[in-house]
Amino acid sequence: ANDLDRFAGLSGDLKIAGGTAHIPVVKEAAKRIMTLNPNIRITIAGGGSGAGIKQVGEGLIDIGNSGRRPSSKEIGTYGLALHKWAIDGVAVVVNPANAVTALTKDQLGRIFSGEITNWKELGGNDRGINLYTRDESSGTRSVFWKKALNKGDIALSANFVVSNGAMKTAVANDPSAIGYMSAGFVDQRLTPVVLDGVTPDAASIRNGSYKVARGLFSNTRGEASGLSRQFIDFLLSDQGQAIVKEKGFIPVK
Amino acid sequence: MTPPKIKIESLDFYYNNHQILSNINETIPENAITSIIGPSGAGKSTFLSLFNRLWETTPGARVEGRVLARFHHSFMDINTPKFSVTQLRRAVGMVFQMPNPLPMSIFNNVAFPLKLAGIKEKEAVQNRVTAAIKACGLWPEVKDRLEKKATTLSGGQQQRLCMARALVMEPEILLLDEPTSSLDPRSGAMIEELMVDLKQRCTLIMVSHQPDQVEKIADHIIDFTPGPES
Amino acid sequence: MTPPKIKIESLDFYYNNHQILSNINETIPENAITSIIGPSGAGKSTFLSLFNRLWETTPGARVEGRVLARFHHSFMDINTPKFSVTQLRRAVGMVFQMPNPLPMSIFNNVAFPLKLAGIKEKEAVQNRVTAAIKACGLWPEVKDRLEKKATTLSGGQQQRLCMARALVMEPEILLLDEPTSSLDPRSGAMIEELMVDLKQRCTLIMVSHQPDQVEKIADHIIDFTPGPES
Amino acid sequence: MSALVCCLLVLLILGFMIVTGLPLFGQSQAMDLLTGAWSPRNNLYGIAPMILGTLWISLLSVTISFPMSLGCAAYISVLGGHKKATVMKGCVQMMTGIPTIIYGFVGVFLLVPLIRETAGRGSGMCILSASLVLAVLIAPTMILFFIQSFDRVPRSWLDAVDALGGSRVQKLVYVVLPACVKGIVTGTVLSFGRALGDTLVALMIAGNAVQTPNSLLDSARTLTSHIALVSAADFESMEFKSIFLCGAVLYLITAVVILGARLIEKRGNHE
Amino acid sequence: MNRWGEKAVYALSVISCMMLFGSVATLLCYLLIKGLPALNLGLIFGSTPVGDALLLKRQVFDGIFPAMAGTLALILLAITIAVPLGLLAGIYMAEYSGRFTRNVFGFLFDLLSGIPSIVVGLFGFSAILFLHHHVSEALVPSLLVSALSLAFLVLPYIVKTTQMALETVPRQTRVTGLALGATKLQNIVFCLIPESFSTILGGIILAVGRCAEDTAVIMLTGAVASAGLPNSLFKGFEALPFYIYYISSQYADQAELNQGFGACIVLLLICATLFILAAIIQRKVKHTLLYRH
Ligand SMILES: Nc1ncnc2c1ncn2[C@@H]1O[C@H](COP(=O)(O)OP(=O)(O)OP(=O)(O)O)[C@@H](O)[C@H]1O
Ligand SMILES: Nc1ncnc2c1ncn2[C@@H]1O[C@H](COP(=O)(O)OP(=O)(O)OP(=O)(O)O)[C@@H](O)[C@H]1O
Ligand SMILES: [Mg+2]
Ligand SMILES: [Mg+2]
Repeated sequence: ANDLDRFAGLSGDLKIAGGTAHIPVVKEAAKRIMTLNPNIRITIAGGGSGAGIKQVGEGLIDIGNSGRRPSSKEIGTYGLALHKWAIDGVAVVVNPANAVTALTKDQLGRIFSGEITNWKELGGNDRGINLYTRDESSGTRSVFWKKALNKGDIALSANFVVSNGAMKTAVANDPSAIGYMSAGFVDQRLTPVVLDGVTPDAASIRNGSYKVARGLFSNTRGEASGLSRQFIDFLLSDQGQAIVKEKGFIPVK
Repeated sequence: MTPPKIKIESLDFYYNNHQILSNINETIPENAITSIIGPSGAGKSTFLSLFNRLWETTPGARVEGRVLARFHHSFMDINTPKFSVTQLRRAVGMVFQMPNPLPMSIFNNVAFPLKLAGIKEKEAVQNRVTAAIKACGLWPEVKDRLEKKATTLSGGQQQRLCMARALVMEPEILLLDEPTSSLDPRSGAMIEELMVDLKQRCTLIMVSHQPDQVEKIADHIIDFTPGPES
Repeated sequence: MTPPKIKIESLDFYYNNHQILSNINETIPENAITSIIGPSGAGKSTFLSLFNRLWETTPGARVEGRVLARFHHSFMDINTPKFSVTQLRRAVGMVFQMPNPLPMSIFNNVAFPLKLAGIKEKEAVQNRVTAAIKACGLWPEVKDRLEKKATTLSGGQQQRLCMARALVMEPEILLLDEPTSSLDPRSGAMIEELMVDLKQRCTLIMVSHQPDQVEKIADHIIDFTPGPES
Repeated sequence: MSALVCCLLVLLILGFMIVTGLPLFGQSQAMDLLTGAWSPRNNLYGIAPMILGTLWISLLSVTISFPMSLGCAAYISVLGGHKKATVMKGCVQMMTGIPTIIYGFVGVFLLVPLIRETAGRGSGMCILSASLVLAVLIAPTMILFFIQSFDRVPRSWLDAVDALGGSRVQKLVYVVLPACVKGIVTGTVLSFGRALGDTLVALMIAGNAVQTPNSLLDSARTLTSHIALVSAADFESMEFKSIFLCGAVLYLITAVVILGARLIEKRGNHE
Repeated sequence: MNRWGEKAVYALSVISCMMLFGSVATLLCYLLIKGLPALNLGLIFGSTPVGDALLLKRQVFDGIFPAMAGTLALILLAITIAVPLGLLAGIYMAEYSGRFTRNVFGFLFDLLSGIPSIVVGLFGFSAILFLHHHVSEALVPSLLVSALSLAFLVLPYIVKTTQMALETVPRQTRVTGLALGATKLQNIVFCLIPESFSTILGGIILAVGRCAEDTAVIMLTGAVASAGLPNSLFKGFEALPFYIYYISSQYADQAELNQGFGACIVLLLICATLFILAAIIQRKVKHTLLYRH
């Protein structure tokens, strides 16, 4: 049977917001659902993981996406129910022109703390290192910070970009750049860095050998019901998981 | 001499603290042309603006004393608050030194005061506008282009248009501030004739710089040339 | 009659596609006052602007035909590109209908043309300015307040100031557009006298509306009143 | 009536900013916030780097834009011919309609790499790039304002210069500019306000680093982009509340700028 | 000033013109080169058949049609709120206010016009959050909130241009109507407003342009990445500038990025259309205002 059948006869509004990495998948799913059933309206907004959790907790939206597991405090205060429907690596990326394509976690930490400031020190060309990072409410950042930097400092001189796309633009255009982003967004204009000998690809992320990874969550206040329930179930269905894969993320099933 | 239409009693005029007119006492005769003469800056235009209270639009202007006008039977002070300034201005027409047609068609310019007064019947408007234009001798020149912009008229034509506009409400008093100074002699003469004509229906008060004009048409003269004492 | 200073040959003037002047042929005598008369809108001001090419500042203005002026020995067409418009305007002074002093001191106003021409020697400037102001009979009235703003002068004084400004470059030709129409008779008479004085040094061309003025001072009259045929 | 409503709203916004920003003042001294560093992890919510970044970027952009705008305005209303001027004025008017987002978008792809390569260091996302784009962004407004004040120079003055044989440049230098000093200053000050308030250009181009900038090639964060960046944070968090302080500071700078402009205008009127 | 000085001044001004026009031309060219290939019906309507989309039979998902509609709805709404208020306030300021009120309100309006749009957005957002908590759960960031915030953003522009336009009507014209016996209101309606109409309209156009392009305000008050055609005042909506912003920050591949450039061109076209429309309205309306019997 078609996984979309579950929406037959349903109608109403569904408001989704939060993590930016989720959007391509959620958008595609929404498109399929609304094409089949015009009585359902799904609005999708970004805003970042923090905003997603907060907004769903406050009841402003129905589903709040987050690119990190909500903290236990957040789960407690809002009574959140979590639904993880994809795994996403956070890849460290550099410009394809960069000779340095493999780093150790230690090197990475020293780069981001501003200790190493030239690619020369890492065996690359004689170029200064330009750091790119994300803003504090970003789920990608918090995962990267915890798992790749071991909660180390990020230098003050780091440039802030607002999203995965902006990160891609910045790093793809800047030969001395280093940044990090959702592995699902990496394309041929960027080089993913081999970290501690592990390449961030579907296989290594799925089997857990690439450590800097996270789940993509959809959170609801209280157990999901109605449209939200059906939507999350759809994401977890075969068709939903196929979308996940198509958009470059790792399905959970 | 015709009976008085307006009486001015011990009138002072100030712009802020600057006194322009002091202790003026004058009488303006009805159905006659009163001409105001005097050097530039003597306060002639200001004096004229007393009769339709146009001075009120200038910030800082202030008047003391009384301006009595007889509109129906008895004299009334036109500066008392209960005297409606709108009514006053509809009964007192004014033609400025520089012709000032409004940016609309010739017809609408003349019809404008009627619109303001709320007169709407098409036919009445049509008739009164035509009559006013004819009275100013403008009819042959504009009858084919009533819909054209008034600003396309020549200076002399514009001046007569403004006159027609002032006349369309059939005012009892008509104020003219150097009405012919920007005109060529022929148009000027036309306006002079018109003024003499209007005497029968109106009281005219005119500021003029041209001594020959004053001599020719004025029935009464108010001279603002400062005496040797001031 | 004095010899000709300017000759105008088969001249047409257009604003965009609207013809203002057509086929004008006139001669302006030297050291004389030529008066231009005619009804409003006939093109008098436009005609005047031909002599210093001021019409060029109006978008859409266009001239056909020739304006020949004799500055040194032979007549030259002042509209040819090789005739510098700056030089021309320094040799042809102009006084407008409304006095237009610049927003600077009385002295600087008169010295302004010298500044434009790049004349810098203090003494020369001082002398020429004083001479020009004296020539206009303004010296006694302003000698104590040369540093005051020119706009503080009365209308008649301003007009004479503009005249002094036009004279400071010792122009060979002086254009005047209704120079007395915005003035009271006394100031007007003063300007008229000045013009008659200037004849000895200048060729004057004046637009005037006042028949008595024309009669009194003009040596030559160009009439723009349209004939019955037009 | 409606004027009243509007004014109440202004006061409301200001009041709102202050009320929501208050808890910050409780935690640490106000001075610390205004002069301190930003590091939410260490409970430091100082916005000094952002204030500096804002001032750098907006001042620099006005400095770049001012001569350019003055030149253009002079060309359009005095020096150039009438036909060209009409066309150019139309173009400038159209330019005010180019959405900010487009400047930002193109700036990222076009100007940022250029600056990086020319400078040979840094990421190209820096004060200089943002200021250059902002300078182009505010120029049309400034030009239109200048033209407006140039056009208010009485016709009779211009005629006087023309008739006395002054060239266009002389007309500009001796008459138009002196008469328009006031308008020029006011226009510049108001455009400064526009540069101050712009969010997207700085957000997309300036790099947003939270550091005290000390060269034009350094990345910097403005108050406005700080608001945009942090507004995604938890509503109850201190970070989020600190952006109200940013709002208040912006408000304050704007108010000072406008007061300045008005004072200049008043002065001019008295003369 | 000598000849060289003059030449230098002239050259400088020509250079500044070339710099400005050059940079804007570069910007537009770049945009065209990047965006033109993406500019086709697919960009606007996605995979939905054009007819169906226009007749609202089917929703458009990967096109910018909903964003265009959202932007138009937003502009319309914001302008309907701001224009009457702004005109009235402007008329009040110019014609009825006393000196004191004029000074104080004038300053406040100046201040208002100087508030950065992101601050206005922040205020709108906080206000709606407050209302959501304390008034009704149904109140969330939405089209109406965005429109109100935008209206608030452009209001001072309209007030100021209206006020300025009325105040700069020459005294001559101002007095003409009065001398003919117009009441104050009649004078404003029949003489002053028609006379200053083009300036006022200019202010409104600027305001419309501002509404069309502003991103910072709507980003915080209700614009979302995907919502379909706007169908309710109380829901989120799509808007072109936000779409562009979103694309620039979330694009997955080059094709999507090019769509962003295409959307830029569409937005530019919309703005240009508004300008041209305004020019036409200016002529037409002025004509009917003044020359109709
Ligand atoms: N709005 C004003 N504020 C202050 N002073 C004014 C104002 N209008 C006119 N004045 C002054 O009042 C005096 C009289 O002005 P008015 O216009 O009545 O003179 P006038 O006799 O009509 O002169 P003219 O023949 O030049 O028209 C003048 O000295 C003038 O400077
Ligand atoms: N800039 C312009 N564009 C188009 N037409 C113009 C322009 N200036 C003047 N005209 C027209 O040219 C004609 C001649 O104008 P001009 O100013 O030379 O008349 P004039 O004889 O000086 O009149 P007046 O006595 O009123 O000063 C008029 O019909 C006028 O409408
Ligand atoms: Mg007067
Ligand atoms: Mg003339």
